[in-house]
Amino acid sequence: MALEFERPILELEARIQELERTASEQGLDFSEEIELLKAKLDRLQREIFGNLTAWQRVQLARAPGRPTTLDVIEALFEEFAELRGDRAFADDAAIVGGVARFHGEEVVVVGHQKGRNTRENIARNFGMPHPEGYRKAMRLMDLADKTGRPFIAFVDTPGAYPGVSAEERGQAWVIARSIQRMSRLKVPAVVVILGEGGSGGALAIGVGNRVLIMENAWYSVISPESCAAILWRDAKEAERAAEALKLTARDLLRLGVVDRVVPGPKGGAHRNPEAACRELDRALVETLEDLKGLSPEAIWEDRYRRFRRLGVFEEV
Amino acid sequence: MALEFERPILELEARIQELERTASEQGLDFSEEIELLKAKLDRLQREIFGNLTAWQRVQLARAPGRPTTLDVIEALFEEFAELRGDRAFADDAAIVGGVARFHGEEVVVVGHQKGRNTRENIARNFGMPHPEGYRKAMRLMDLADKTGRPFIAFVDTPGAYPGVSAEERGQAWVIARSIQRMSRLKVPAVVVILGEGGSGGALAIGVGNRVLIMENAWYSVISPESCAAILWRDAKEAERAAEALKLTARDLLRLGVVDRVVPGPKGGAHRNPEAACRELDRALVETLEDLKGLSPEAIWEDRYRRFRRLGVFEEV
Amino acid sequence: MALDRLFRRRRTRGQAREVPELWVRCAACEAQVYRKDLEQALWVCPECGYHHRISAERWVALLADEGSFEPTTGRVRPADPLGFVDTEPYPERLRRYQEKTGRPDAIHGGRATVGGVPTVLLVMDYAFAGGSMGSVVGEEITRGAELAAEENRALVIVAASGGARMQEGALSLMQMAKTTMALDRLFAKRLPYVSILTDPTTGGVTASFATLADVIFAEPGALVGFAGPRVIKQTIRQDLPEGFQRAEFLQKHGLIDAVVDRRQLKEQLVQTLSLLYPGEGHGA
Amino acid sequence: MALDRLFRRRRTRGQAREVPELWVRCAACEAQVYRKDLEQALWVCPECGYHHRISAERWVALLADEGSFEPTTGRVRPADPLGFVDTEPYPERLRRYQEKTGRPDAIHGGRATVGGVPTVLLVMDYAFAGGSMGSVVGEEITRGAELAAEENRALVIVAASGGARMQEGALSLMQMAKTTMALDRLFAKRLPYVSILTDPTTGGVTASFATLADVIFAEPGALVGFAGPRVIKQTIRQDLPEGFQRAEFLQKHGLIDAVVDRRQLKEQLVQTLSLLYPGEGHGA
Ligand SMILES: [Zn+2]
Ligand SMILES: [Zn+2]
Repeated sequence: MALEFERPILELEARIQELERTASEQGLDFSEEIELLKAKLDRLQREIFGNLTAWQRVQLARAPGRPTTLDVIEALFEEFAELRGDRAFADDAAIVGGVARFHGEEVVVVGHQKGRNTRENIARNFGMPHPEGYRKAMRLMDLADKTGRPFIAFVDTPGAYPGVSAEERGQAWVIARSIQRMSRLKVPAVVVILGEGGSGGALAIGVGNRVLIMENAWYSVISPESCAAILWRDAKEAERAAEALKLTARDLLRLGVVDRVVPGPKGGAHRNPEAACRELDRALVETLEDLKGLSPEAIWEDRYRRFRRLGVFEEV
Repeated sequence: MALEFERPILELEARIQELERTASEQGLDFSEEIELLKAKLDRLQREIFGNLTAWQRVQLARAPGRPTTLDVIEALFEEFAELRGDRAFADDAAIVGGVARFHGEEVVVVGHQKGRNTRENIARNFGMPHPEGYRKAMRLMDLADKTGRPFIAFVDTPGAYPGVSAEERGQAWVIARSIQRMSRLKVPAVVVILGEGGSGGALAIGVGNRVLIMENAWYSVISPESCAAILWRDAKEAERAAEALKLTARDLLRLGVVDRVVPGPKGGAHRNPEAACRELDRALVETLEDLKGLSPEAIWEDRYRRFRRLGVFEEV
Repeated sequence: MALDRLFRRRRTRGQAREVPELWVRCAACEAQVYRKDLEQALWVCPECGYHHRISAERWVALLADEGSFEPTTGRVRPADPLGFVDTEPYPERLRRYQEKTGRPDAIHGGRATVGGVPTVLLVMDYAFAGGSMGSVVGEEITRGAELAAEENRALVIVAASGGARMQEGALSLMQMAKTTMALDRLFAKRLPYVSILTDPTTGGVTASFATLADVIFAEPGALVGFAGPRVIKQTIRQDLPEGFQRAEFLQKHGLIDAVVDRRQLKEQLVQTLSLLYPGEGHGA
Repeated sequence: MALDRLFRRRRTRGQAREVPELWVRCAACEAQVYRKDLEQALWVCPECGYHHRISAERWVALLADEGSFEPTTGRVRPADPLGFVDTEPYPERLRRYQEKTGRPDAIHGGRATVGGVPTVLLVMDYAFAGGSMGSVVGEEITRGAELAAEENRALVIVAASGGARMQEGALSLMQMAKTTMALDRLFAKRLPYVSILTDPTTGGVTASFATLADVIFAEPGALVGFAGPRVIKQTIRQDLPEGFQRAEFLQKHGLIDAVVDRRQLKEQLVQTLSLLYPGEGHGA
C-alpha cells in the first residue's frame, strides 16, 4: 500500500529495523551503522517531504491510514453520539455526524466518511454523498442553531456522487441548499479539510467562519483527473493538472480560501495519525476560542464577509 | 351520478322541465301545474336538505361536481401562478399551490386536489398526497413567511396515501413536520375544509388561525368506513360511524374544531358550485380582514391559543 | 435477519404469556424462560431478543434515576364529548380500561432525573385503549412539554399507540396540532426532546409529537408508521415487503437515529441527554 | 416525446447554423427555416420546437421592457490568479473569448423593468468559456443581488453554464458560496428571485444560486444537473435513461416549477414577478 515516492523511505526504514534486529539477536554492536542510516533516513525524509509535488500531496490525501472523520472524532472528542438519517429518505453512510463533547464543550459535528478498507468503502460509497447525506448535514446544522452549539465540519470527499440516483433526487439542489443553510448558521462554524476537498460536494459542508486544512490535504474546484480529462483530454495528465489547480494547503492559504494550515507529522498523516490528530486538536481549540463571545449576528456577518471577499479580478 | 337521496328531487326537476318544454313546444299553458310542482320541489328540497344525515353529508362532500381546490382558485382569485415540486423528489399532483391575487391582495395558496373525472383522479391519486406533496406545501409556507403574504389552505382529501412508497419516504414524519411548519407561520393562515377532511393528511395543512368549513363538508379523525371497519368490523356500518363521529360542519363548530360554517346553496355545492364559491369568497374576505394588522408574533400566538384549548376532559 | 422471522410468529398482544410462577413463555419464539432471567433482561427474551411490551411503570423504573420520579399525570380524566356509542358506550369502555390499568387514560409520567439530567418523562400505555390519543393524552403531552419548558427540563417520551382515539372524533385529531405546537415552547428554550418509539406506534401519534424529537430511538422490531399494515395491504392489494415499517427498516430509510436494544437504552439515553441538555445557565 | 428524439440528433453547439442570408438550418431537426420566421419565433424552431441558444443581448431584449435596460456589468474583468496554463495560457483564452463575445467575461446584465417590475436582470453567456463561473461571474452575480437588494428590485437570472471555471481553481469554487450568501441580502428584503435555466446548466452554477430561486423555470429540453452526462456515464458504466436531466425530467422530479416555452416566457415571468414583488412600501 506504499505510495511510489515514499518507497525509498520505507525501504531504508526496513533496513534499519533489520539491522537493529540482527544486532539484538546476535548481540553485535551496529550502533554506528544504525546512526548513519538514521541520519540518512532523516535527510531522505526531508528531501522527499520537503519537496512534495502537488500530485504527491493529492496521493497523500488519499492514502489509506490517513485519519478519517470518525478517526478524528474518536481521537479528539471525549464523547460522541452519532445521529443518523435525513428524516425523509435514507441514511447516507458517506456523511456522519452527531453531538459530541470537545474539551468539555458540547458541539455538533458532521463530516464526509470514507471507508478504511474496500468493504467499508463500498458501504460508504467512497465518501461520495447522495442528497440524503446533505439533508442529514442540514438537519445537524438545524440542531446546532437550535442548541446554540458550535458546528464543526470535516471535509473528506472526492466529490458528491455523480450518479443517476443522485441526480434524480436533486444533487445540485441539495448542495445549493446545504451551502445556504450552513451560511445562515448563527453559531460558530469551523471547517477542517481533512483529506480530499472535492468541489461542490465538499463546499456543501465547507461554509465555515474559519476553514482549516490539514497538511497535504487538497481542496479544488475539480479533481486533477477530471481537470486533465477536460483540458488535456487525458486523465493521465493529472499530475500537471494538480500543479496548475493550486490545490495544496499553502496555495489555498495564499489565495485566502483557507485560513490556517494544520502541520502534519513527518512522513504524512497516514503514517502517524496520532500526531496529526494532536496538531488538529490544538488548532481546533484555538480556532473555537477565537470565535467565542461573538453574537449570533456577528458570527453570521463574519462568515458573510469571509466569503464575500473571495475572488480575484480587475476593476475598470 | 346522482346520489341516492337526491333522486326524488332530480326526478321532480326533470318533470318540471319536461312540462315546461311541452308547454313551449305546443303553445299550451301549464303554468298552474308548473307552479304547483315547483312549490312541491321547494318543499321536497327543504325536507331532504333540511334533514340530511351525517352519512348523506359525507356523500355530498364527495360528490363529483363539488368545487375542488383548483375550481375555487379559479373562481375566487384574479390571478394564480402555480408552483410545482418539492425541490427534492417529485411533484405531487395531489397537492397544488402557488401565488395568487385575492381581491387585489397577493396571497400564497395550497390545497389538496382531487380529479374531476377518473383519469384526473388517477393522476392526482384521488387527492391522497405522498410525502412530496407535503414538502411542496411546506415550501409554500416558507414562501408565505418570506414574502409576508397570508396563507390560504384548501382541505379536500380522503387522507394521506396509505401505501408502501409513502411509508418508505416517511409519511408520518412529513405530516408531523408540515403541522409544525404551518403552526410556525408568522403570517395569517386561513384554512377552508372544502369537501373531505380526512385525518392527519388533512390536518397537515389545517393549522390555521381560522378554520372555515363548507356546508356538507366533513372533517374527522378517521373516515366513517375505516371507523366502522374497526369498531363494528364492517365497513357497511359507515352510516352509523358517520353519525357517531360528529364530523359534520355544525358538530365541528360546536366542538370548536372549526370557526365558521360557509353556507351552501340549496341542493348542494355540486349542483351549484358558483353559488358555493360566492359564499366562500365572502367568508374568506371577512376572515382575512379579521386577521389584518396583527403583528407576526400576535398571529403566531393567536394560532397557538386556538389549538391549545382544543380537547374536552375533566380535571380532578 | 433472525428477528424478522420471529416477528411474524409473534402473538398479537406482544406481552409474554405468564405461565404461573417461575416460568414465562416468550411471545415470539415460545421458549420457556425463567421469569427472573427475563425480568433481569428487562423483558427482552434471552433466547431470541424479542422485546416484550412492558408496563408504563416498568418504563419509568427503567429510565428514571432511582427515587427521582415524581408523577404529574393522573389528574386529567377523559370525558365523552361526542356521546359516542359503538358496541358499548365510550364511558363504559373507559371504565374498563381504567380498572384494568389503574389510571384515567393512556399516559403515565412526571418529573424525573435521567442520568442526573432534569427531565419530564412521559410513557404511553398501550394497555389502555391501544395507547390511543384523545383529549387526555394530548393534554398531558402538552402539559408535559410546558412543564419541561417552565422548569428547564429535557423531555423524554416513550411512545406506543394505535393512533388517535376515534371515540373523541375530530377532537382527537386536534391533539396532533396541540402537542406539536407545545414542543415549540420547549425548543424555544433550547431544551432537548428524545423520543423512544416502541411496538407499535402508528397513526396520529407518529404523525405528530413522536417523530418531531431531536433524537429518535426505536426498539428492535418495533412497528412504526402512519398507516397500519392492514390498511396498506388493503390499499395496494399485495403483500408487504419483509420487515416493512419495522425499526430496522426505519433506520435504513433515514427516519430514526438508532435502533437501540432495551438493555442499552438507558445508557444511550443518558449520553444523548447529557450532550444535548444545555445545563446550568444555558437553559434560561 | 418527439422532442427527445430530436435532442439526440442535436449538434453540440446548439446554435442554429446560419446558412447565408435568408435561410437557417435547425440544429435539431435540420429543417431549412426562413430566417425571419425563426427570429419571430424567438429562435424556437417552428418545425420541431427546438429552442436554439440565443445571445445574452437577445435574452435581454426578450425579457426586459423595451428601452428599460441599463447595463451594470462589464467593469469587472478577469485576472489570472493561478498563472494557469493548459494547452494555452489562461489570459490567452480569455482574450479570445473577449474578442468573440465583446465582453470581459461570461455574464451580461443590468437594471431593467420586466412588465413594469423593477428588476436586476443577469444573463450568463455560454459563448464565453461555456458560461463557466470564475471570480468575475461570481462577483457580478453577487453585485447584482446586492444591487437588487439596495434598490428594491426583483432579481432574474438566465443561467447557462458548464460549471465552475477550472482556470481559477478553488477561487471559482468559492463563488458558489459567495453568490449563495448574496441572495440572502435580497431575501431579507422580501424581494423575489426568479431563475431561468437554459441548455445546458450544470456543475457549480446549478449547485448554487441557480437553484435557490423562489421560482425556477426551465426551457424545454434544457439539460440541467450537477454532474454532466459524460461523467455520470463513466461512473455508472451504463447508458443514461431517456430524457435524463432534461427540463421535463426535472419537473417530474419536483426540481423546477415549470417548463416554459420561450414564446410564453416573458408573459409567465411578468405574472410571477407581479405576484411576488412586494411593491411600494413593502420592500423596505
Ligand atoms: Zn424469544
Ligand atoms: Zn427544428
